[in-house]
Order: sequence, then C-alpha cells, then structure tokens
Amino acid sequence: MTYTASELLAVSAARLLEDRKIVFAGVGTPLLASVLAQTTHAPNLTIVLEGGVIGPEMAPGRLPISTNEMRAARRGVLLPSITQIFLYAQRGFYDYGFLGGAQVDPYGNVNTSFIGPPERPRVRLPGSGGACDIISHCREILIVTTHERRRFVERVDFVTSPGHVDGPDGRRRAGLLFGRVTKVVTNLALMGFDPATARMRLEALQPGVRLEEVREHTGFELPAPADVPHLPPPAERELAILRTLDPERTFLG
Amino acid sequence: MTYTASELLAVSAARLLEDRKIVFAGVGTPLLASVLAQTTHAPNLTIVLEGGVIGPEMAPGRLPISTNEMRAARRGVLLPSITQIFLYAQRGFYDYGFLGGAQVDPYGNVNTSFIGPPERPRVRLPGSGGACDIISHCREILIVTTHERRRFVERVDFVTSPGHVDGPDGRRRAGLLFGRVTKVVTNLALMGFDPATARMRLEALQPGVRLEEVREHTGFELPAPADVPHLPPPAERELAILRTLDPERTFLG
Amino acid sequence: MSDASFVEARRRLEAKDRSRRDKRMPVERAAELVRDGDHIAIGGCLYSRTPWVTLRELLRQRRRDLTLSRNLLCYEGELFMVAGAARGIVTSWAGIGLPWGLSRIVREFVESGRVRFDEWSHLALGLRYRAAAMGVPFLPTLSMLGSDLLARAGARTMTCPFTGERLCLVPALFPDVALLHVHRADPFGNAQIDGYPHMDADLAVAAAAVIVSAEEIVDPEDLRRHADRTIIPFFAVDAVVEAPYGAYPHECYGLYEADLAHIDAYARGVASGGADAARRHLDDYVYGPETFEAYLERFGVGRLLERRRAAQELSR
Amino acid sequence: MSDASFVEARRRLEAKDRSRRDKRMPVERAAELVRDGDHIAIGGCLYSRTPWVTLRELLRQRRRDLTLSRNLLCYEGELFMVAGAARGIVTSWAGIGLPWGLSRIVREFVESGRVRFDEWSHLALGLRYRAAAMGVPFLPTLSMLGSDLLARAGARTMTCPFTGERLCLVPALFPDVALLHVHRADPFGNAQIDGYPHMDADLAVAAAAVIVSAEEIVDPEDLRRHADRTIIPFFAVDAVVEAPYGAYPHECYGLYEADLAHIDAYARGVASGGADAARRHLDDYVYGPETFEAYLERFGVGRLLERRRAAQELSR
Repeated sequence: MTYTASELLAVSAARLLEDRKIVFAGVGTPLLASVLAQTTHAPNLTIVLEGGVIGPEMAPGRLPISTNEMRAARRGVLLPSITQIFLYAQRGFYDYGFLGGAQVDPYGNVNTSFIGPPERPRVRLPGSGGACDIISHCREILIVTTHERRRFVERVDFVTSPGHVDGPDGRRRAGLLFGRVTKVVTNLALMGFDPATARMRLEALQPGVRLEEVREHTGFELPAPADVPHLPPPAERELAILRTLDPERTFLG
Repeated sequence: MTYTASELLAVSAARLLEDRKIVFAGVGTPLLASVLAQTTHAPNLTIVLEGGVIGPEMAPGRLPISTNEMRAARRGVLLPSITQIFLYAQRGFYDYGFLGGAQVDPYGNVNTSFIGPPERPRVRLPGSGGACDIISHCREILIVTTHERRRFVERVDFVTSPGHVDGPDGRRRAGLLFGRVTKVVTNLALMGFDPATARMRLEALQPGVRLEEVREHTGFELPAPADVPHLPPPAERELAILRTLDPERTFLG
Repeated sequence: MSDASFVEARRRLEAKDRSRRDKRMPVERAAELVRDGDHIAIGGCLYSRTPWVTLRELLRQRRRDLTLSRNLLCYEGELFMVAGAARGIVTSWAGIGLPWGLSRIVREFVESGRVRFDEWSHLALGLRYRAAAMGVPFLPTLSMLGSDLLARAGARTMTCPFTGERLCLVPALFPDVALLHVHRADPFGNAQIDGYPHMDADLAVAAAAVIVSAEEIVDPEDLRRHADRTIIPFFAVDAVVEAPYGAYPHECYGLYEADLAHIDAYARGVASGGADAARRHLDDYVYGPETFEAYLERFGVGRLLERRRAAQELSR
Repeated sequence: MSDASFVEARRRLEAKDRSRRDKRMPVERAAELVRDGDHIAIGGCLYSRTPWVTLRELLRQRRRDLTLSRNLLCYEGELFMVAGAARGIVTSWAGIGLPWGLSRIVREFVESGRVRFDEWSHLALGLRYRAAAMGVPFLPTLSMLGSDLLARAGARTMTCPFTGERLCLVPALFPDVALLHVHRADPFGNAQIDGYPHMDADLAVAAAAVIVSAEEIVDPEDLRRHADRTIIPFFAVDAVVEAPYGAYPHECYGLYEADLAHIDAYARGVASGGADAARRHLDDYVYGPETFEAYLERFGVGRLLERRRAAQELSR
C-alpha cells in the first residue's frame, strides 16, 4: 500500500485523538485527521474551527480551504465570533490543538513568522494566525509537520508559538499556566517530551523508517529508547476515508 | 393647573434633553422624561435602557416596571446583553444618563447603598444597580430626585456613585476621565455645579418656590445668583402626554 | 468567599466531562449538581428569565450556606434567605422592583448580619462574570473608580501602563454552578435565547457546572438551521431540564409576560407580614407542590394562557 | 503608529454626530470618510465578507499611507501594497489561503522594508479591537506570553494582583475607520450579519468612523422583528452603502460562496508574475470598471448566480 506524507500525517494524528474530546483544528491535515478520527474510533469527537464554528460535519469532497468560509460551518451548531472561539480556548474547554510550522525546536517552540533575523528577515512568513493562541490555551498540543533538517532546528529564529519555552518550568515562568505540547507527529516519527528536560525525544518510528534516518533529518540531538517501536502503517480503511474526504487531493498531496 | 412632584420632575428633566442625542434611561421618571421629550421637542432622541435595549418606543399605558422586561424592549432595534449595553456607555456613546438617590452631596455624589455606617447600617438600601456605571460613563449626568433635607446632605454616608468626588479635579484623580454630573433637578429647583469648586449651586427655582424654601430643604450651603429665575411651569400638553403614558399613575404619583 | 481561584477554576473545567452526550434529566437530579456552600449564579435579570424551576428544587432539597450572585436580585433572594439556604448575596441591586420600594427581608437579614451582601456596580459584576468566561483573572474598567464600592467590594486599582491613568480591576467570578433558563436547548445543552440575552452567555462559560432549563427541548437539527442564534455551547453544560413555563411567575421573552399581579401580592404580603409572609409563600409554592407541574397548577391554566397572550401581543 | 490614544479615541467618539439619521450614500462619498494616513480596520476574515466594494473605491480614490488591520489579511493587502496605498499592516497572518503558500508580494514589500508588518496573535488582535470596543485601554490575556511576539508587538506584561502570576496586556486598537460588509442594514446603520460574526461587532464599536456596506438596505421595521439579531448599533455607523455582492469575489455567508477559481487565477498570476500581475489585476478590476456594477460585470451574471446556488446548497 502506498500513501503520501500528508496521508501518513493525517492517519498518525487521527489515532492520537480520543473519543468524546474537543479538538481545535485548522484546515488541511488537522481537519482531515479530526474527521478521520470521527469516522473511525471517535464518533463523539467535537471539532472546533478557528473561523468560528463548533461541531461542524464535513461534506466529503467539499473540505474548506479556510476555517472562515461557509464550507467550514457546515452543520455546525454554534457560530461564535472569532474572538469568542479563542476565548473558549483560553477558558480551558478544548482538549486538543494542532500546530504546524516552518521551524520547530527541541522544546516544541514553533516559528511561523521569520526565517533569519526579524529586523531583516530572509523570509517573512505569514505569521501566527491562531497558532500562538492554540499552543497557549489548549490542554494538549500536537505538532504535525513534515520532517526536515531545516525545520527541526536547535533554536528557532523566532518563537511565534511557545512550546515548553526553555525547560520544564519554562511555560510557568512565562505565565503560561495551562496546556502543554505533548506530541510531535511527522512523516518519519512520533515524538514526545522528556518531563525532566522538556526536550523532544523519540517515541516511535513511522513504518519502514530507521532511527538514523530520523536523526539525519533532525537538526538537534534526539534521544531515543533502546528499542524504538514502529507505528502501525495506515490501514486501507483509513486511507479510503481520507481519499473520499479530499478526492481532489488539495491537502493530501 | 395642578401636578404632582413626579410630574414636575419628569417635565423639568425632559426639557433638558436635546434632540438627536442618546439617553441612557432607567424606568420611572427618567423614562417618562425621555418619552415626553421625544413627543415634544426631541423626536430623534434615542432611548437606551439598562436591561439591554436600544431605541424602544413605549406603548402608552404599558410602561415597563423594570428595564429588563418585555415591555421595555417594545419596538427596539437592538437587544444587547446587559454587559454590552454598559460597555457602549464606557466607550462613550451615550449623551445623557439619569440618576436618583437616597442621599446626594454638594459634589453630586450619590448614595443608594447604606444609611448609617456600612459596617452596621441603619438601612441597607438596594444598591447601585447601574447607577455607579451611568455616572462614570455617560457624557452628561442628570440627577433627578425630590428635594428633602435628609436627602441633600453635606456628606453622603457612602459614595455609591461618584459625582465630582471632592472637587474640580476629583473625577480625574480617581481615574474617571470622562463624563460629569451637570444638573440636579428637583421638585423645588434646578441646580448646576460651580466649575471653580465643583459644588452644587442654584440655577433656577421651580414655579412658586422661594429661595428660602430650597435652602430649608437642603442640608448644605447652596449658593445662588443674585436674582434667581423661575422655571416655566409644566404645560398642559406636557402633563397630558405624561398622563396618557402612565394612566394608572404607577410612576406619576 | 466560596469563589474558586483562577487556577483552580481552570483545573475544574479541564477535569469535568465536557463531552457531547445526552444530558436531559429531571430537575430533581439536576439540582444535585449543587452542593451546600456553593456559589450559585442565577441567569436572567430581576423578573426576567429567572430559573424558577431549578431554584424551587434547590429550596425543596434544603440546600444550605449558598452564596447567590445575580446582576439584579429579585425576591428569589428573599426566599433563599428566609428558607435559611443563603449565607450571602453578590449583586448590584437587591429588591423586587421600583414600585415596591425597599425589600423588608433583605434589610432584615443583611442589617442583622445574618446574610452577607457583596455589592458591585452592575457593569462591574457583569465584567466579573465576563473575566471568568474569558479565562482571565480580571478585567479593567473605569466603573467604581471614585466610589466607596471600590475598596469595599474587593476590586483593585492599577496605574495603566499605556495611559498612565488609574484603572479599576475587577476579579473574575467563577461560580460553582450557573442556573440558566432558556427558550430552547438540544439534549446536549446547546441553547438559544430569544430577546434579551442578559448575562447568560457569560455565566454559562464562567461557571464550573451549568444547569440549563428550557421551555423546549429541540432536535439538534433545529438548532443547526439557525446556528448563528445559539449562544450557549454544549461543552459548558452539565444538565438539561425540560421546563415549559420554567421561569414563571417571571417572564420569558416572547412566550409569557411576568405575572405582576402575583409578584405584587407577594410583595404586599411581605411588606406587611415580613418573613412570615415569605414562609407562607414557601409553603404554598415551594414545599407544598411536589412537582413543577403541581406548582404551575397553583397559578392555573387561565393565568398562564393569559400571560402568554399578553406576551404575544407585545412581541407583535 | 496612527492608532489614536485612549483618551483621544473617546473624545473623537463624543465629538462625532451619533444621531439617528439617514446615512445612505453612494460608496464614492462614503469612501471620503477615509483620509490619507488613516488606520483602516477591515471586517470579515480572509475571503469571507471582505468589504470589497469600499476597498475598491479607496484604491480608486488613490488613498495613501494607510495602515490596514485585519485578523487574517487576504490579498486585498497585496493590492494596497502594490497600489502604493498601504504603509503598514497589522494582522496575525497575511497570505491568501493555505494551498497558495507564501505571498510573494507580502514578502517583497515587507522584506524590503517598504511596508511595516505588525504581527499579533489572532486572539491578541481580537482583544485589541475588543478593548477599544469596551472602552478600556487594554485587555489581559495569557496569549503571547513566552513568545517573541510579545516584545516585538508592543504588548506589556504585568504581575496579576489577584493571582501573582505574569499576564500579557494588549493595548486597545482604535481604528480611524472600520469597513464592514453585512447582510442587511437599515438607513440609520443598524445592521445584522448571518452566519459567522467574525470580529465585525467589535470593529464597529472600536473605530472612530464606520462604513457599512450591505447586501440589502431594509426598513427598520424588518430589523425590529428580529431585534435580537442586530449586532451593530446605528450610533456607531457613519455611512451606509447598498451593495449587493459587495464582498465578491469573496463569500457572503448563505448568499454566495467565494469565487475560488478567480482567487486561484489571481494567486497563480502573482506567483509567477509578481507585482506586475497584481498591477494588471488592479487595472482590470479596480481602476478600469468605473462602478461596482461594472466591476461585477467582469465576473458575469452566470458566475454570480452559480456562486449563489453553491451557497444555497451549503446552507441547506
């Protein structure tokens, strides 16, 4: 069975979502993963979208491109203002939040603002959007991204979205009293964080991936258990669901 | 022509309201005055009620008893939450606010909380309601009340609603950067405030009232101009309108 | 103060079951969410959308040591005092309504020190709920500056780092339980309100637990058709109680006007008879009728329908 | 910063004519409320309810040195940069949409220093508008703590007097003019929005002046029938512009879906042709068509109706 990196990410992320929880999702992989989870093991997972919708149900083939468009609101039960939808996050209602990013560091800090120095950036990226808010307020944050060495760097050029900041007590000292980054899902591996250091560590490898491969594509030291397990590959059913959801492969690549 | 104190208050207050302005009114005299103004000289005066309604139009004979009931919302164009209706005030949208009170002092501070010491009050009054907010945020505040010596005291037992606080700079020092108490309307007189001292002073007498009478009913020194004018008495048409509005005399006494 | 601290309030919300599930239950069970000593926030305002069905049940279950908060407290406050159920109130105003003057019972219980009365300005109390709903420990306001409420209420002041001027900070108020009466809710607790929203949407999100009583329980499909009218999200709600006329004798916007004759009779009774009159009222309307239907029977079908007609006339 | 200070913002609001009066006018006149150098807040979000009818007119009138703020800035930002109309943007995100990747034009203008990009988190920017709407100089939040946005954006921190913990304070943002596109408004400016409210209600109250364009101008009686749906009060509004399809080619909830093919063509054009492609787009859609009707003609009736059908299908 073949699958794209995006398909693999969506499947791996979906499996992390428990039933009866509330997930704050962006468009693309997070939304695909959430709908996949609903369709498989988590029928009572509630999706919340940044554009201002609670409990939407996606129509296969008509996935939204932004969280602010009509398609994203389909069959939602509540359409709060955008500020309100984030305030529910700040109040503590959401179990999961998703993040991607141009750069991620070992503490799970994410950069979507600048490559190079902010005063004279080599690349001005689009910016935080809701990412900084999601990472600050949701209970468990999942970072989902493709695994590249230029992306997994020891120090991000700019902290758009604070993960563990600089250590186990980093968030707390910054004033972030709630929530934390728990997992990093890539096309090569599943990673978590060492509670003692708050640094990223390997938990499992994607199917067919070797430990050296992951380390080769990671710009910082990545501790791993003695015997790294492999994640089970995407099931046929999971891939079929994803492909029905996004038949034009806008997000599946 | 005879009229009650309440009728006189409503008429006198109504005449102070300019057309095309926005008045934040409570039920009773303030609402009567506002509707009277609309019916006479201020057809484009907009009424806002604390319960959460903008632009209501009252049905004669069905005046609301509270600003939070259906009758108060009649023909309103907007029904914001109560917090929102006050936030519009804090933002600066309302031209006039009305206040009554159990005690008023020469600086226009109003007490609706305690008679006697707050720790062991002789009378626990109902409390601020919106009064403290109205006096803090509306551009011009009109105090409307019956004129009694026990009510007009040199020092209120408790400042529920700050007028000029303790002098010309009192509000500013307290942090109240906007709005001010401009007039005090009673059944005996119309009063304003001396800009130099921020203390109350007489501006005009109600029809048939003598200066000594006012002073007799005032518990503090009340400066007056050399030749105090008299306010014109309520016109027949004004009284007729009020009596049509409140035929059961719930508020007209 | 039974108010939860900021961090504790968040932890409680995180720990509770926020899942989408059928939450319909009889009011008797819903009321068990309230424990002795809790801080109860009451939705609606004065005699509008008061959650009588749930308040009545709390009195019947003889809850004790409650603190009641509400922006304008009507005579439900008096009944809780007389019943020995309330040890404190947090409000901007306590009475019945303008024409009825001072509340003899509030005076009696507060002046004697038996019940604590924490007074905030109307906006300040609204902002306390809103701060909680927003998940922040306080909100700034210009209200209460220059007043004696400021120090007494437990607000703080700061010098604004942006303007250099003085500001009042009101602390978030996280009630243990909010009681809300709405026009319609689905079984999960998504709810819509017609007419005045009052402060209900903030209460729903501020409280650790929420009991929603609804004139009508509807299919989620019905709410979806007007999702932009839903103002209470299911994940804030813990119990959904079906209760037509659940606010009676207070009003429910568009559905029935308040029974002012009844309120007037109560107020006159208390004005002359004091706490004893309120005790009789408790016997007649709270302890006596075993069910909410039996309670409504005390008013009679004719009165309920007449109040409905009056409301329809007004909303036309 | 062209942002008005707190005190100045209040004074401006007090000084302006807030009366209930007929404010209908052609977009050409409404656009004159915007002066060179103003801070313009744009309603809607990304490609939803963008006030294109007014934005187009500002470009046609060759306004200069504007600062544009919007929670998520779509390619209207690019057009203002290329046209030389914008000197700065205040946003949480600037692009077109996920599938189109980085904006070549934003990169070009911002990296070269020609346009200033003030970045805030999405909630932080929402709270800046809300602080202004609430009439306070700031709001507290936990957002942006621990991030590099905090210092760079001009937020401040404080130790919370209630919790003793660190908090972020975001300053109120008072735009000079807010541009909002809504479903219906009456001649006075009372307005209703269907579906997503986005941040429009806050913008309307935060700004010193407000231009509302509406799919439909309705009789105030029509609004009164559903007064609980009105979210913009007339006293905040200065101009009301009738503009069916006024957000096109962006969507207007329930009425028409975004013209994604058009957006895609624009994005591809710019991806390969850069600012020149955007300039051609300006000629074709902004400077060329003399009226908004003429502009809509460029898309054609068939396309407009097809997008309307798609929307109806979705809201069913």
